[in-house]
Amino acid sequence: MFKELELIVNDRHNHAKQLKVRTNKGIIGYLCSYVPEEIIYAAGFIPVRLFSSEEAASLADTYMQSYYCTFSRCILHQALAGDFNYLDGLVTAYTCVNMRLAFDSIQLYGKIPFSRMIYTPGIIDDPNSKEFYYKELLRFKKDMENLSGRSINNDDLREAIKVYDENRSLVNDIFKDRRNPVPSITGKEAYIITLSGMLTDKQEHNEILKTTSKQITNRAGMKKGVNRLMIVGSPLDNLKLLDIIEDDLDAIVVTDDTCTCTRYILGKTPEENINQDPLKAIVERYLIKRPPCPTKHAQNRWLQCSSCPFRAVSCFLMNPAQKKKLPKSLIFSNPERICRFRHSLQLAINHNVEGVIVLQQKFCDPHGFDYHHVAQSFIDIGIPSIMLEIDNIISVGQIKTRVQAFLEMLQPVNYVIEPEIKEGISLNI
Amino acid sequence: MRVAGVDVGCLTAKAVIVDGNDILASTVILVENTTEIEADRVLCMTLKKAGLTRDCLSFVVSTGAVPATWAGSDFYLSEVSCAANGALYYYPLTRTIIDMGAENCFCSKCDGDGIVLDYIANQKCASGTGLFLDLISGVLEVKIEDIGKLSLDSKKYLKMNLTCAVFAESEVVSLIHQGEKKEDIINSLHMSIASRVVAMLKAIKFKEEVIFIGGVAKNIGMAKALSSEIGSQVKIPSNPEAVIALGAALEARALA
Amino acid sequence: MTESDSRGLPLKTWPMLKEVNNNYNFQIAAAINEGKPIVIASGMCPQQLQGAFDVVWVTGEWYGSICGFSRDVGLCETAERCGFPHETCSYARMTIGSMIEDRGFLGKYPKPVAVLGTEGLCNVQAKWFEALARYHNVPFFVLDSAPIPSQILPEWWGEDAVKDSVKYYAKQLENFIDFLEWVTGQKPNEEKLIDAVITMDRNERLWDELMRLWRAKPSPIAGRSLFTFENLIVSLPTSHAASRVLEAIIEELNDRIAKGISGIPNETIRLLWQAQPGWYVLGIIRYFESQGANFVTTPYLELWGSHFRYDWCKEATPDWFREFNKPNNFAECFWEISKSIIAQMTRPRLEAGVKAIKQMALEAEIDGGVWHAVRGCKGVSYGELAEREALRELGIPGLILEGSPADPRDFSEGPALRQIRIFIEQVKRIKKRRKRNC
Amino acid sequence: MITVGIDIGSLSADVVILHFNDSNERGRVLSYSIIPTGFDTEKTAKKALNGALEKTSIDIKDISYIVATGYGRVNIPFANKNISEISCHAKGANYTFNSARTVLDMGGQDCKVITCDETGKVKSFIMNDKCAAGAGRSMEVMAKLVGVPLESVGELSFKIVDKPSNITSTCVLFARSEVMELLRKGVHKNDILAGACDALMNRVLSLMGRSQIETDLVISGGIAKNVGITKRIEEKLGFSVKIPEEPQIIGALGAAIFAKEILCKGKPA
Repeated sequence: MFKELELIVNDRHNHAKQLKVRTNKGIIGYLCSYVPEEIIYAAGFIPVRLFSSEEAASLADTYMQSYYCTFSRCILHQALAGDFNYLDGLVTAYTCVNMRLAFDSIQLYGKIPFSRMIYTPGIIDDPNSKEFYYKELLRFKKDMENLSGRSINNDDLREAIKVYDENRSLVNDIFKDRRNPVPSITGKEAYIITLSGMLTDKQEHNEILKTTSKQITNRAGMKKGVNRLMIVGSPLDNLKLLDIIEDDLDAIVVTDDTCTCTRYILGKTPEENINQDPLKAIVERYLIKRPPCPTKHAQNRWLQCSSCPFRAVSCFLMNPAQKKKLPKSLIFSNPERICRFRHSLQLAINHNVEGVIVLQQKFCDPHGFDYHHVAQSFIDIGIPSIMLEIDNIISVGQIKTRVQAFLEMLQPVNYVIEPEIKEGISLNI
Repeated sequence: MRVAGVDVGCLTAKAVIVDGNDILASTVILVENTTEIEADRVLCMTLKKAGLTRDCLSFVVSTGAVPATWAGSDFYLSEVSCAANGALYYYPLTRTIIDMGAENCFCSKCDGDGIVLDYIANQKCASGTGLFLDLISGVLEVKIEDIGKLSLDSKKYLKMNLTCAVFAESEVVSLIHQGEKKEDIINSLHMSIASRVVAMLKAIKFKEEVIFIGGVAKNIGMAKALSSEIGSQVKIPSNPEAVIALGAALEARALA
Repeated sequence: MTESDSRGLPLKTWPMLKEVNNNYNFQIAAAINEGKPIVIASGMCPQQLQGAFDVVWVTGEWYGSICGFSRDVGLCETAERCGFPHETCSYARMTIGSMIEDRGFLGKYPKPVAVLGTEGLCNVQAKWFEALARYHNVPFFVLDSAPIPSQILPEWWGEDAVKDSVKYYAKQLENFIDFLEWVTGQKPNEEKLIDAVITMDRNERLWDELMRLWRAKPSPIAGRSLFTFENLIVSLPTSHAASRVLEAIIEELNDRIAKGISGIPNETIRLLWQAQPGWYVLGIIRYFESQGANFVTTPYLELWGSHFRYDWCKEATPDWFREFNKPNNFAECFWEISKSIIAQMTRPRLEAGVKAIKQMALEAEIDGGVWHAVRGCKGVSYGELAEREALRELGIPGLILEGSPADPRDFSEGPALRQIRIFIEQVKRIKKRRKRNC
Repeated sequence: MITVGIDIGSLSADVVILHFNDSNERGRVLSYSIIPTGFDTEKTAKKALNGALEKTSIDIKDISYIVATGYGRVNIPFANKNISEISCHAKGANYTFNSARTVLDMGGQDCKVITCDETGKVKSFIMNDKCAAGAGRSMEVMAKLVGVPLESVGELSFKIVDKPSNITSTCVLFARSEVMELLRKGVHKNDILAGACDALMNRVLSLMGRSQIETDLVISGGIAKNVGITKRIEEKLGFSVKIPEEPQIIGALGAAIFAKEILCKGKPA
């Protein structure tokens, strides 16, 4: 029943070209899940996300050193090879330096008619950055208006937001089922759902999802009594990995915290704002309501930590010296998904995860520096984890051995929700 | 007026003696001793071949791994420039050169006067070199001289990640265990090496004609892969190993 | 670091410089022993702010690089052992390793009361410091220096785009002061801050002048010597001592130029260097000099001045953005700081880099460029390859040297020297031919 | 009952035949065989199996369960189950030395450090990334290069003539040409081997550091036969390590024991 969607993922370029002809709409490529697609959609374009492909990023060698991540290098490679020639524009949100260089290079050498980088604030909870982001989005909206030659009024935005929120809730409904002892969709199917969503017109995607979800409800559960895994870390756009985990080996991926799947569809646009100022609503959604990525920081997260149910090691519990009250100016709103560690721990527990696979895209700094804490905090609540170093080309033999061994060492977990507070991190993982 | 060029690599040493425009003699020997000694040895052998003695030579240019301290040479010129000279001798229209030696692989762009306009070489990574193919042929239990011919019967192209030779080796091993055919594996190796090389070529914005030299140039499979990746036939001079030594000799002719 | 320059003519300024540099290291060590509160900050944290509080300000990059010069691989390995991948910035791994083993060139590792990261240039400058803060479980503050969003130059960016970025940053600085006040329990000192801002601007202009003199033909100073002056503008930009040294060296160079004294005996080749040096670079540069090649300019050093920071975006920004006004209070200080930081942060863009490098190549009349591809430091080595391409189009050959600022395992001299040898030969032959043709 | 473990590594294929009467019996190794891995995995496995059977009176049909492991584990159709070499090495080492808590397996392609509990169940493991530098392959290359049999590398590496030569390159290929240059310079082969052993040992230890080393430490895999490495590791760690008399079959042995456990599952002990 996922054939249609899988085809979109595997044949993304042709699909986009056909889409362009069929809908007679422009196609805008984007590089990062922080790009507010709603605005692009409201301008009458179809945003499609650009992914890496399983080829050596040889053309990228001209502009990107070998120590930039293959995910970004491969996107540049495809752009230079002309695979993205159907794009009417390229948009990215500033998140990591790898993507930034890929974008800059495409902007200068990629021959794509329009390109724009939106600066997404690195701090997500400060009202000041919301204000800045709001203004930045206003400018972006104007650029999109100039590009499409038609003005975007609030109702256009509301319409777009409606489509996207519907998509989010549809996918979420399907994903809810993954908490069951015997989920009725596999991890691969989950990824197919979200990836295809990023690669096609959201409205059409919604229609497909409606029929699919019906079929899923009266479908027998997948893979009884196998290990329940979670994937966290660098973006995953290569389904081969899931084939290894779920077909070659006996396990099922029941949830994840990656920007190509769950993180992308979590976080609905706050209703109240939509009615008054939809753009404000978009700001709220992208800064606060969605789970953050490692390049985004919560300025006063130490407040968070003191109220965190799993006081995982070395989160910023105020140490005795700083017990004195924070100045007002430093106390911002206190939204619940502001801490990504807390968020993924919660996901793991909700889905009865037995083991975690931490994906480390080679040369990905943001995730690289987080790995230690991610692994540590999962250990603290009693879930073992393994780090897989991945590349745009999955080397089957290597990965299979590691994952299989990991599965063989898994034991039934009993979660530790309130681990005792330790000072500093322990060294060995 | 007779001059000579001497080139010592990490596996073989080569020497060429030219007189005006004709090559009197050229030799290629396997390196067994220190670079200096080998340089002397290969030069003597070549002299013998040509029926000459050392004092018949009015100028000697050394290149490659030959140290500047080698008493035998009057001048040192890097292999990149020598390659340009040598290639131009065979093909006056040479504009781009691919050299695949035992350990080094470089692409260079030159003009009609043999001046290197641009070049790019493998710094850390040994993949796409002779040693690398040696290693793989060992894993595949195929003689190195046969892999070229063998790869020609392959129709299949398997995706491979060639970030480093050793990585590739384990890649090949797992391919073997997946039951892939030897010829397909070799062919895929050639193709992926070729695509890496072509990336280097693109990086220096290469022009026609492309000349393929160095020990690996004797591997027809590699040549075929390169031609198909580039989209035009690469030219391979007779005795491609000695081209750099020849280039040195020609430099000597110019300087003498 | 060599005492004397070529022709046995010592730089008169050397003793001054060494004294200032040594004092700096000494002061930090001393302050740590006194038990002053230590703040570890990313190199992109506005240096001026340390003036406002009585704290020991340890710059992560500075700390990492000194660990790097001591070639202590063990520190890197410790960090990797704890799950910080080898691919990440070696400064960061050095610092984290030193933190975990609680040893370093200062003896012990300076345990901070707060850690300050910056977002906007490269993510490492936030994530790395976040890791430090987690380890010590101390408050962590991120300064998000929003670069002015990417639009192709010379198109006018629009005044509000620029203003928003500056305002955004200035507002953060207010929070930042509150934060430090909260952490240290000290009241911020307005006079000192104002003085720091003014001195830094002054030093930056002096630095510009130094860079200009360096480019003279023949260059009055050897490139390698100039890297030793880097610490003045990187670590001591707000100190009056630094200004004195800079004034002295400027005077000396003017004098040398007048006398026609060149930095290296026979300057036949003029080169451009990009990115920070590693511990091994000194040796490499010596080799270049032995071949009559001198480095006469580098974007990396120029970036610390104010001229280079603003020059490339003249058409795109309003004048007030590029002009410095003496501040009289906190608010004005924050505004001035924000302007310079935003400019510095917006600068590392491909287009800007390419534009600037072409301009420099022509102004400094260079024969070739050497790019130090600093493994793991994506911020500094940003867009190097494109820059080389740009010079190629001008017929100027370029060499990419793979290396690492601090991790000895990431540099192998053999292949590097081979590359350099060929490169120099290439440059020489091209020059020779040019002569022949004209 | 008879169970068999087959370990198809990148360099060698090992088979162990295990006999036991019931689950609570420890079982004993009837025979084993070690042959170089060929191009065809299945053929190699059959060849190795027959090799082991020949040494016994057992016929292939007497075998009640076969577990395969190693790189080639998935390509052996006649095996009943495949288990990763990591689990198998832990099992095998724990069977040979009950006190084993950490296993250092140095195979041809890769090098693993495995920590396990008293039952031989894996607690954590680390594998070198796609680089054979820290593994047997490099040693083999070096031995071939200086022209000494692999077995004698160990002892020679201690008969240092001048001083251990410093081999910097991690990449096997570059290290190889580095050694070539040394040979040409006339450096004594013992010194080179000493250098190679030091380099390998350092690489292995930096890998080990990543996981806690609990004693006893067992070294398995081909390299364990190389005293040049094992002695050096002992020196560095400051305690003695345990080495099985036939370190190469540990993986296959572990597989055979897994086979036994699977058979006995459910049956009363």
